[in-house]
Amino acid sequence: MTIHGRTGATPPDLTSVRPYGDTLDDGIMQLSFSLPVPFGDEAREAARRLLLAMGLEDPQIYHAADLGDGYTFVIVYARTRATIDFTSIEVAKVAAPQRSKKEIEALVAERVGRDIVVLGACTGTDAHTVGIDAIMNMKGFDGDKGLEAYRGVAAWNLGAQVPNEELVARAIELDADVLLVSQIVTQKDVHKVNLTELVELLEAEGLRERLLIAAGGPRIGHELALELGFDAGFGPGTRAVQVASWMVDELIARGLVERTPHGRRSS
Amino acid sequence: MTIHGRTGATPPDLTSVRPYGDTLDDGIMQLSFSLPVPFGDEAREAARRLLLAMGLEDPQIYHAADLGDGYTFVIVYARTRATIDFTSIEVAKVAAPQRSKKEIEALVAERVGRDIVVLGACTGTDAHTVGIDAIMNMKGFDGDKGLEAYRGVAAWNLGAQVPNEELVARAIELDADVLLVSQIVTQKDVHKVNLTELVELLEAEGLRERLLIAAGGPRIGHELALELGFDAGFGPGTRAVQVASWMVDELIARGLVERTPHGRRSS
Amino acid sequence: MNPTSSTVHSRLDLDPDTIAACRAAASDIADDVDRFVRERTTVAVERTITRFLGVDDADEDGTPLPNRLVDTLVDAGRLGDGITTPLVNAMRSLDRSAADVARAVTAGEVDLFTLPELPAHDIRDTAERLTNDAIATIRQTRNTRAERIARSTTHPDPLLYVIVATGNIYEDAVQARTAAIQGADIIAVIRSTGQSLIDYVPYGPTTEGFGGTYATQANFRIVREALDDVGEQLGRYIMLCNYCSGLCMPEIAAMGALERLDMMLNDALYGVLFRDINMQRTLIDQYFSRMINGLAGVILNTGEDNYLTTDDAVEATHTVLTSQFINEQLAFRCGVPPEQLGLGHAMEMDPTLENGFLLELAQAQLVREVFPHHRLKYMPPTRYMTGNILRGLAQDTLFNIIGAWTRQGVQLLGMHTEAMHTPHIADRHIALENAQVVMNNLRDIGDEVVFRPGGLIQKRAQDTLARTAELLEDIRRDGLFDALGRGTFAGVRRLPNAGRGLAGVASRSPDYYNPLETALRRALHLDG
Amino acid sequence: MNPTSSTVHSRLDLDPDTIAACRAAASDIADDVDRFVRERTTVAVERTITRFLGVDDADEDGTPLPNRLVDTLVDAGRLGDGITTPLVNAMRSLDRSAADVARAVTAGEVDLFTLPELPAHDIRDTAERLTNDAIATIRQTRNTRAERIARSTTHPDPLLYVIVATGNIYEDAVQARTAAIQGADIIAVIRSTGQSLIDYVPYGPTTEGFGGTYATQANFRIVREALDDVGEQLGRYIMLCNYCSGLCMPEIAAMGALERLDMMLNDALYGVLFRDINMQRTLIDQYFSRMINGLAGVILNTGEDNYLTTDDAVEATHTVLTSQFINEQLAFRCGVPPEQLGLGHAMEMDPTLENGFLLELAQAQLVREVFPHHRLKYMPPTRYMTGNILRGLAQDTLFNIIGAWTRQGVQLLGMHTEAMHTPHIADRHIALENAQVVMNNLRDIGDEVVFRPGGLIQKRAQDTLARTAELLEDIRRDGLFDALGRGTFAGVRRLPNAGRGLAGVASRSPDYYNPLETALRRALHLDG
Ligand code: B12
Ligand code: B12
Ligand SMILES: Cc1ncc(COP(=O)(O)O)c(C=O)c1O
Ligand SMILES: Cc1ncc(COP(=O)(O)O)c(C=O)c1O
Repeated sequence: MTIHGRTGATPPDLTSVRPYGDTLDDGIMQLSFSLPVPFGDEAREAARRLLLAMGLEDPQIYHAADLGDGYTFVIVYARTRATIDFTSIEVAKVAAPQRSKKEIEALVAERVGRDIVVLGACTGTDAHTVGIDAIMNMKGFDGDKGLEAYRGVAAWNLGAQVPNEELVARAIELDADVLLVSQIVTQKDVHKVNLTELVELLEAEGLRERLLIAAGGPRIGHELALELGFDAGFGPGTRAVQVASWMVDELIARGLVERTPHGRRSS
Repeated sequence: MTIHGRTGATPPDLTSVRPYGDTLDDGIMQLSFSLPVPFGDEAREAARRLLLAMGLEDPQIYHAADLGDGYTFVIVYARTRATIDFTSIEVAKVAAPQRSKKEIEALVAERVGRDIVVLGACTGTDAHTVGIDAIMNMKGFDGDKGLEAYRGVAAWNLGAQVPNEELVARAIELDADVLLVSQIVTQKDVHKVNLTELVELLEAEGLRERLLIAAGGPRIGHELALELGFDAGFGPGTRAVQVASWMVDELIARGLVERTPHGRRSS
Repeated sequence: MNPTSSTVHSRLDLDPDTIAACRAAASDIADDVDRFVRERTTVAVERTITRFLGVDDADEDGTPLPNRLVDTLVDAGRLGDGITTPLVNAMRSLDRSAADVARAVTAGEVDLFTLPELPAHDIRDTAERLTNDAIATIRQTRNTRAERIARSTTHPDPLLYVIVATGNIYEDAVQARTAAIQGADIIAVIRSTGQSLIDYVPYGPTTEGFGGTYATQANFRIVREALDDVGEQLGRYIMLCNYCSGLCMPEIAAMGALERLDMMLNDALYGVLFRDINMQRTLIDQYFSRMINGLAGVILNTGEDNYLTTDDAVEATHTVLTSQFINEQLAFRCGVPPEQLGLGHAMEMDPTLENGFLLELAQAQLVREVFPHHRLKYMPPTRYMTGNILRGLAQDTLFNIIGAWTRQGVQLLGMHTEAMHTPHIADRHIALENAQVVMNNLRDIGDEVVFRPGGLIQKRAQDTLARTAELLEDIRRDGLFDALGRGTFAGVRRLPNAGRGLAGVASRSPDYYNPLETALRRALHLDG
Repeated sequence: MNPTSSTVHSRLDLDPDTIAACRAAASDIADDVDRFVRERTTVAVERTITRFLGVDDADEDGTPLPNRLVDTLVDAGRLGDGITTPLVNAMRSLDRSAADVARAVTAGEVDLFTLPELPAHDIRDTAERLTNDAIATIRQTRNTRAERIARSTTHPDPLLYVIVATGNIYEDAVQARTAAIQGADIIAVIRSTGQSLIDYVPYGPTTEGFGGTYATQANFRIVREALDDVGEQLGRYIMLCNYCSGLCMPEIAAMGALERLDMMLNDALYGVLFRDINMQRTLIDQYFSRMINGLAGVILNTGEDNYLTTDDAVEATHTVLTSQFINEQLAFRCGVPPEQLGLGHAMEMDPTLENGFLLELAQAQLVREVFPHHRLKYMPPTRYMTGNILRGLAQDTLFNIIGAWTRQGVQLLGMHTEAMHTPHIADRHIALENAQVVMNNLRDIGDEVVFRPGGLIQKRAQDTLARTAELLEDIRRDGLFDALGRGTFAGVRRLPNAGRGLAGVASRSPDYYNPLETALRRALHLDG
C-alpha cells in the first residue's frame, strides 16, 4: 500500500502508526466527555488527571461547561503515545464478487434453477423498516432495485417488530433459503441480544445449517455478524445488489441449492 | 461538597469518578483524530485497535472520512474504565481576597505609602496585546478598569514583541515592583521557553527575589506559572482587579514594600 | 405567540381561498371519522374511566388493575356496555371504592356481573358525582399550571424542547434537571421501544428501558417533581411532555391530566403508520384521549414530521400539510383549541441539496402561516443525520435558524449525535447552547428580510398548498381509511381491519354509558 | 464574479453620491501618500531590484546576498542613489552576472564603489535589457497561470481559502495537498511569528517555525509544485497565497511573481498597526510591492479585517470601510485592477449579541456593494472564538451563510479550533465540509430574499456609509499619517517617526535610478 503526497516529508512508519494532528506522530487526539462532579477548577483538574490516568500526555482543557446540578462537560486535546501496526491489519469482508442484477439473475437461472426464498424482517421491538425495505422492496435504495425486483428471487418482507419466533415459523412455512434481519436500535446492545436469540432458535429447530442468515443495520459490520453466529453482516449504505451477489454465491458454495424443504426435514 | 439533583438516582462515588454519558459510570467519551493511513475499512480498524491499545473499551466508529493522500479522519465513541478520586483534588489558586478597586487603593495608601511600579509586556515574538492591554490600560476589560486607572500604581505597558532582555533592562531602569508578562502564542510551547528565559535572566541579574512576576494568557494557569518559577498565573477572563488585589497582598506579605531601588542594589 | 396571523399580509403571498377550501375539505373528512368514532368504544377507553374513578395499581404479575377489570368486561362479552355501570354498581352495592372493587375483582372475590343491579338512577347519580370530581381534579391541575406559568419568566418563541431517554427514570430526572438549568423549556421523556404496542400501561417507577423509559404514572410524577423543583429555583416553569399515541392513548392522557403533564404526543395516524396499530381502534382511542388533553390544557403534538423519514421531503411535503389540516379538524372535534395544537412538521431534506434550505424555509413558513395561532412543533433533521456529528451540528444550526426565522412554537432541538445514540447529557447541552446563540443572534430576521415576490420560496409554498388542496379533495371523496390504504401518508399502506388492537374495539350497545365523556363534552363546550 | 454591480439596484438602498464622495476623498488621501512615496526609496526596494537581476542566495550565516549588497550601499551612504547603477556597473565592468557580483561583494573580493564608473547610457542599456527580461519573466508566469486556470473547473463564489501553518514546509505541503483534495481553492502558508519584523527574507527550505512557516522562495516553490501536481489530478487550479506585509514587502512580492503565487497579503497599514512597522518605510515598500503584484496578476489582500480584533465591531465598522476606500485608491495608484483587489473584512461581532447576525449581514453586503468588482476577502470569526469548538462550529456556519448570501469573493474558512491552535489536518476538513454543505444548501438565498426597505439591515449599512464619508473627509483634511497618529484604525496609535525600519528609508537623490519601477509603470499603464 502506498502513501502519496508526503514528498520531502518524512513518510509515516506504517508498522507504528500514531494519530496526526499537524505533524507526523504528534499523537494528537480531541476528546470530550462529562463528569459527575461540580463545575470549577477542580472539575478541570479531574478531567486532566483522568486523561493522565488513561496514559494520555499533555492534556489541554480547551473548554469546560457547567451542566448544572453537579455535572461538568469538558473538551480536551491530548497526545497519545499508543501506536498501531497498520501493516498487520486484515479486515474480514463479505467475499462475493461485484455483479450486476442481470449477472446475478443469470447465475440463479443457471446454477439454482428455482426461486431462492428470502425472508426479511426487522425483529424484536425494532420498528425501523427503512433499512430492510431498501434491501427487500421493489423500489430499493439510491437507484438500486431491491430483491423483490430480481427474477429468481422470491422475496418476503415481514416488516417491523417481528418476534424471532414468528420469523422462524415463517421460515419453516415458506421454506426459506435466506433470512435477512435488520437491527437499528442498538441501545444497551439490544441488537446483540435479538440476533443471538434468533441463532439459538434456529439451532434449536435444527435449521441453522440449512439456511443463510445475514444481519444488517447502521451499527452492524461483517465481523460483528460473524461473531454473533451469522453468515454475513451489512453496514450503512448497503445495496441490494451486494446482498444478492453474496447470497447466491454462498448458497452455491454451501451446496444449499438442492432443495429439501425444511418443513419436511424438521417434521 | 454536595451533589444535588440525583434524588432517587444512585449518587456518584466521588472517590472513583468516571465519565458520564447517559448513565452513571458508563465511562463514555467522544474522541476524534486523524491517522496517516489510507481511508477504508483498514483505517477504521486501525482506529479501533488504537483505542483498544489505549485501554478504551467498545470503540464505536461513528464516522470516518477520507482526507486524501493517505490520511483518514475518524470520530469515535468509546468507554474508559479509568477513574479518578475527586475528593483528593486540590487546585492551587491565586490566594488573594476579592477586593474592589477602592479597597485596593486604600490598602496601597495605608500599607505601601508610595506608587507600586508595574511593568507589563507581551514578550518574545508574540504580538498579541489585547490581553495585556486589558489588564494594564485605563480602559480595561469588560467594564473593569485597568491598572493605569489605579491610584497608587504606576503602570507601564511596554506593548508587544518585547525581548526579555529589554523587559529586564526596563525593570531595572524603572525600579519595578511587579512584572506582568503576557504569552498568547503557545505553539511548540514557545511560551514556556520565553517565560523560563525571563526567570533565568532575572536570577542572573539577582533580581528575582526583589520583585513579583506574574504570567497570563489563554493557556496559562496558576499551576503552570508556579512550575515555571513565576509567583502567579492568570488565565482567560482575568480582570485587572484580581491582579491588583493579588499583587498588593503579595508585596505586603513578602515585605517588598520597603523600597530599596533595584538599580542601586544591583550596582 | 407568533408574528403572522391570518389577518396579516402573507409573506408567501398565499391564497386565503385555497386555505379555506382545504379547511372545508378537512372538516368533512373529520366529520366522517367523528361519526364512526361516536358509535364505538375500546378497552383503552373503558380502562381510562376506571382510572378516573381511582383505580391505579397492578397485580403481582404487573398487570394493571384497570386491565383486569376491563378484561372481565370483555370476557363477559359486554365491552359495548362500558365499564361504568358494572363498576359503579359494585361500588354502590359493596360500598367500596373503585380501587377496592378492582382489587376484589382481581383477587376473584367479587364478580361484577353477578352482583345485584341497582336502579339506573342510583348508578347515574354516583357515577356523575364521581365524574364531576374527576373533572374538578383535572381543572385543579390545569389551574395549578396556570398559576405557576404566570409566575414564570419567558423568552421569545420558539420554546426549546429536548428529550431524555436513558431507560432509567431516575437518570432521566437527573438529566431533565440539568437540561432545565441549561435553558430547556420542555422536557420529553421518550418511551422504551415497544411500549406503544403493549395494551396496558406499566405500573410504578421503572429503571429498565431500551431507547427510552416506560411511561408510567409513577414515572410521570418523579420527573414532574424534579422539574417543579428545579423550575422554582430558576424562576421558570418547565414543561413536561410524554406520549399518548399507541394502544393506550386515553389512559396515558388520563395519567397526564392527573400528574400535570403539559404536552403530549397524541396522534392516531402515527400509530397506524409507524406502529401498525389498527386504525379503527386508535382513532376511537384518540378521540377520548384528546378530549382529556383538551380539558387538561395539555398541548397536543401530532406526528406529521415522521412522514418525511420514510417519504421524500422534496416530493411529499404536501402530504404533511394535508395530514395537518385533517389532524387540526380532528382535534377541534375534541375541543382542543389552536393554542393547544402542536401540529408537527420537520426539516428533513438532504443537506447536500442545492438550495434545500430555501425549500425548508418555504415549508416552515407555509405551515406557520396556515396555522397562525397554533403552537407548531418543528422537528429537527433526523433522516439525513449521520455519524458525522460535526456536519450534524451544522445541520442543526440551519434548523435553528429556520425555527427562529419562522417563529415556530416549539423547537425540538436536534442532536448532533442523532444518527447514533439517544442523547447523552452533553449532547443536550450542546444543542441548547446552539439554539440559544443562533436564535438570539438572528432574532428578528423574519421581520427584517422579505421573500422575493414570485421567487423560489413563495412559489414552492404556493405549489405545496395547491397540491394539498387537491389531495384533500381526493380524501374528502374517498375517506380517510381509503387514503391510508393507498399509502398516501409516509408512503405506508394500512388497511382498516389489519394492525394491532382491533380486538379491543366494540360497537356501543344501546346500554352504553360513559358519563365521563358527557362531562368532558360539556366542559369543552362540544355539541351533542 | 458577483451579482451586484454599481449599475444594479442597491439591495441596501445606498446613496451612490455618498459612495462617490468617499472615493473622491480617498483619492485625494492616496495622492498625498503617492507624492510622499515617489520621492523616497528603501533598503527593501533596492534588495528587490537585485532579486530581479538574479541575486538569490545567502552567505554562510544565512544572510541573503541581496541584503549584503544593499548593506554596502547603505554603508556607503548611497541608498538614495539606488542599487541599480553600482550593481550593473559592476556586472558590466567585470562581465559577471548579478549573482556572481553579489557573491564577490560578499566575499569581499569586489567593492561596488571603487570600480570604474562606466558611461551612464551603457549602464542604462544593460539595466533596461535586464529589466525587460524581468518583466517578461513576470508576464510569462502570469500567462502560465492564465492557461492553467482556463483548463480548470470552477464553482460559484466565494472561493474557499484555508491556511496551513505547521512550521515545517514539508508538512505544510502534505496538508496543502489534502486540503486541495477536500475542495480548497486557495492555500495560504502562514508565516512564523516574527518573520515580518526581520529585515531580510530567509533562504532555502525551512522546517522550524512557530505558528507558521517562514516565507522563503524555496518554500514557495515546494508548495507551488505540490499544488500544481494535485491540481492536475483534480482538474482544478489551486491558488497559493503568502504574505508580503512586513519589512520585506517588495522582495516577497518579487519572489511571489517568480514562483507563481496567486494571492498575497499586501498591506502597509497592517504592518503599521499590528507590527509597529514605521509607516514611511512600509508605505514606500508597499508601493513597489503592489506594482509587482499588479503586473504578476496576483490578487492582493488587505488587512482591514484585523481592525475588529482590537476595536469594537459594532462601533467601528466604518473604520474598516474607510480604510478599504483608501487602500483601494492606493492600489489603483500601483496599477492593481479591482479584480485583483481583495479588500479584507471580517465577521467579528460577539455571537451573543441579539440580532448581531443582521448587523454582520449588513456589513458584508455593504462592502460587497461598494466594491462590486473586487475579489473581496471575507474573514471568519476569530476574536469571539473560544475553546468551545462546538459553539465555534456554529459561529463558522453563520459566517459561511453570510459569505454565500452576499457572494464574497474569497471566504477564508473559519476553524472551530481558532482560539486554541493553528489548524490541524482534520480542522480544515471540517471547515471545508461545512462551507461546501452550507453554501450549496443556501446557494441563491441572496437572490431569493430581500432586505426590508427601511429596515434594520438597510439602516445599519446606510449609517455605516455615512460615518465613513465623514471620517474620510477628516482624513482628507489632516492626512493619513495624522489619522494613524490619532488611533483611527484598530484603536492603535502610531507616529510617523516611530516603529521598526525607519533607518532603511532614504530620499531619492538626483541620481536615483530605478529602471524596474519605470518598466513596471509602463507595463501597468501608469502615468509618469
Ligand atoms: C427514520 C427513523 C425512525 C422512524 C422509523 C420509520 C420506519 N418505518 O422505519 C420513526 C420516526 C418511526 C422512528 C421511531 C423511533 N426511533 Co428512530 N430513527 C430514525 C432515523 C432518523 C433514520 C433511520 C433510517 O431510516 N435510516 C435510513 C436507512 C436506509 O438506513 P439503515 O437503517 O442504516 O439501513 C441501511 C443499512 O444499515 C443496511 N441495512 C439495514 N438493515 C439491514 C438488514 C440487512 C439484512 C441488510 C443486508 C442490510 C441492512 O442497508 C440499508 C440501506 O443501505 C434514525 C436516526 C438516523 N439518522 O439514523 C433514528 C434512530 C434509529 N431511532 C432511534 C430511536 C431510539 C427511535 C425511537 C425508540 C424513539 C426515538 N428516539 O425516536 C422510536 C421507536 C422505534 C422503534 N420501536 O424501533 C435511535 C436508535 C438509537 C440506538 N442506536 O439504539 C436513532 C439512531 C435516533 C436516536 N439517536 O435516538 N425512528
Ligand atoms: C486578536 C488576534 C490577533 C491579532 C492581535 C492584535 C493585537 N494587537 O493583539 C492579530 C490579527 C494581529 C493576530 C496575529 C497573529 N496571530 Co493571533 N489571534 C488573535 C485572536 C483572534 C484573539 C486574541 C485576543 O485578542 N483575545 C482576547 C484577549 C482579551 O484575551 P487573552 O489574550 O486571553 O487575555 C486575557 C487573559 O488571557 C488574561 N491575560 C492575558 N495576558 C495576560 C498577562 C497577565 C500578566 C495577566 C495577569 C493576565 C493576562 O487576561 C486577559 C483578559 O482577561 C486569537 C484567537 C482567539 N480567539 O483567541 C488568535 C491567536 C492567538 N493568534 C494566533 C496566531 C498563530 C497568530 C499569527 C502568528 C498568525 C495567525 N494565525 O493569525 C499572527 C502573528 C501574531 C504574533 N506575532 O504574535 C494563534 C495562536 C496559536 C497558538 N496557541 O500558538 C491564535 C490562537 C489563532 C490561531 N488558532 O491560529 N492575532
Ligand atoms: C405523534 C407521535 N406519537 C408517538 C411517538 C413515539 O412513539 P413510540 O413511543 O411508539 O416510539 C412519536 C415519535 O416520534 C410521535 O411523533
Ligand atoms: C494584510 C496582512 N498582512 C500580513 C498578515 C500576517 O502577517 P504576519 O506574518 O506578520 O503575522 C496578515 C494577517 O492577518 C494580514 O492581514
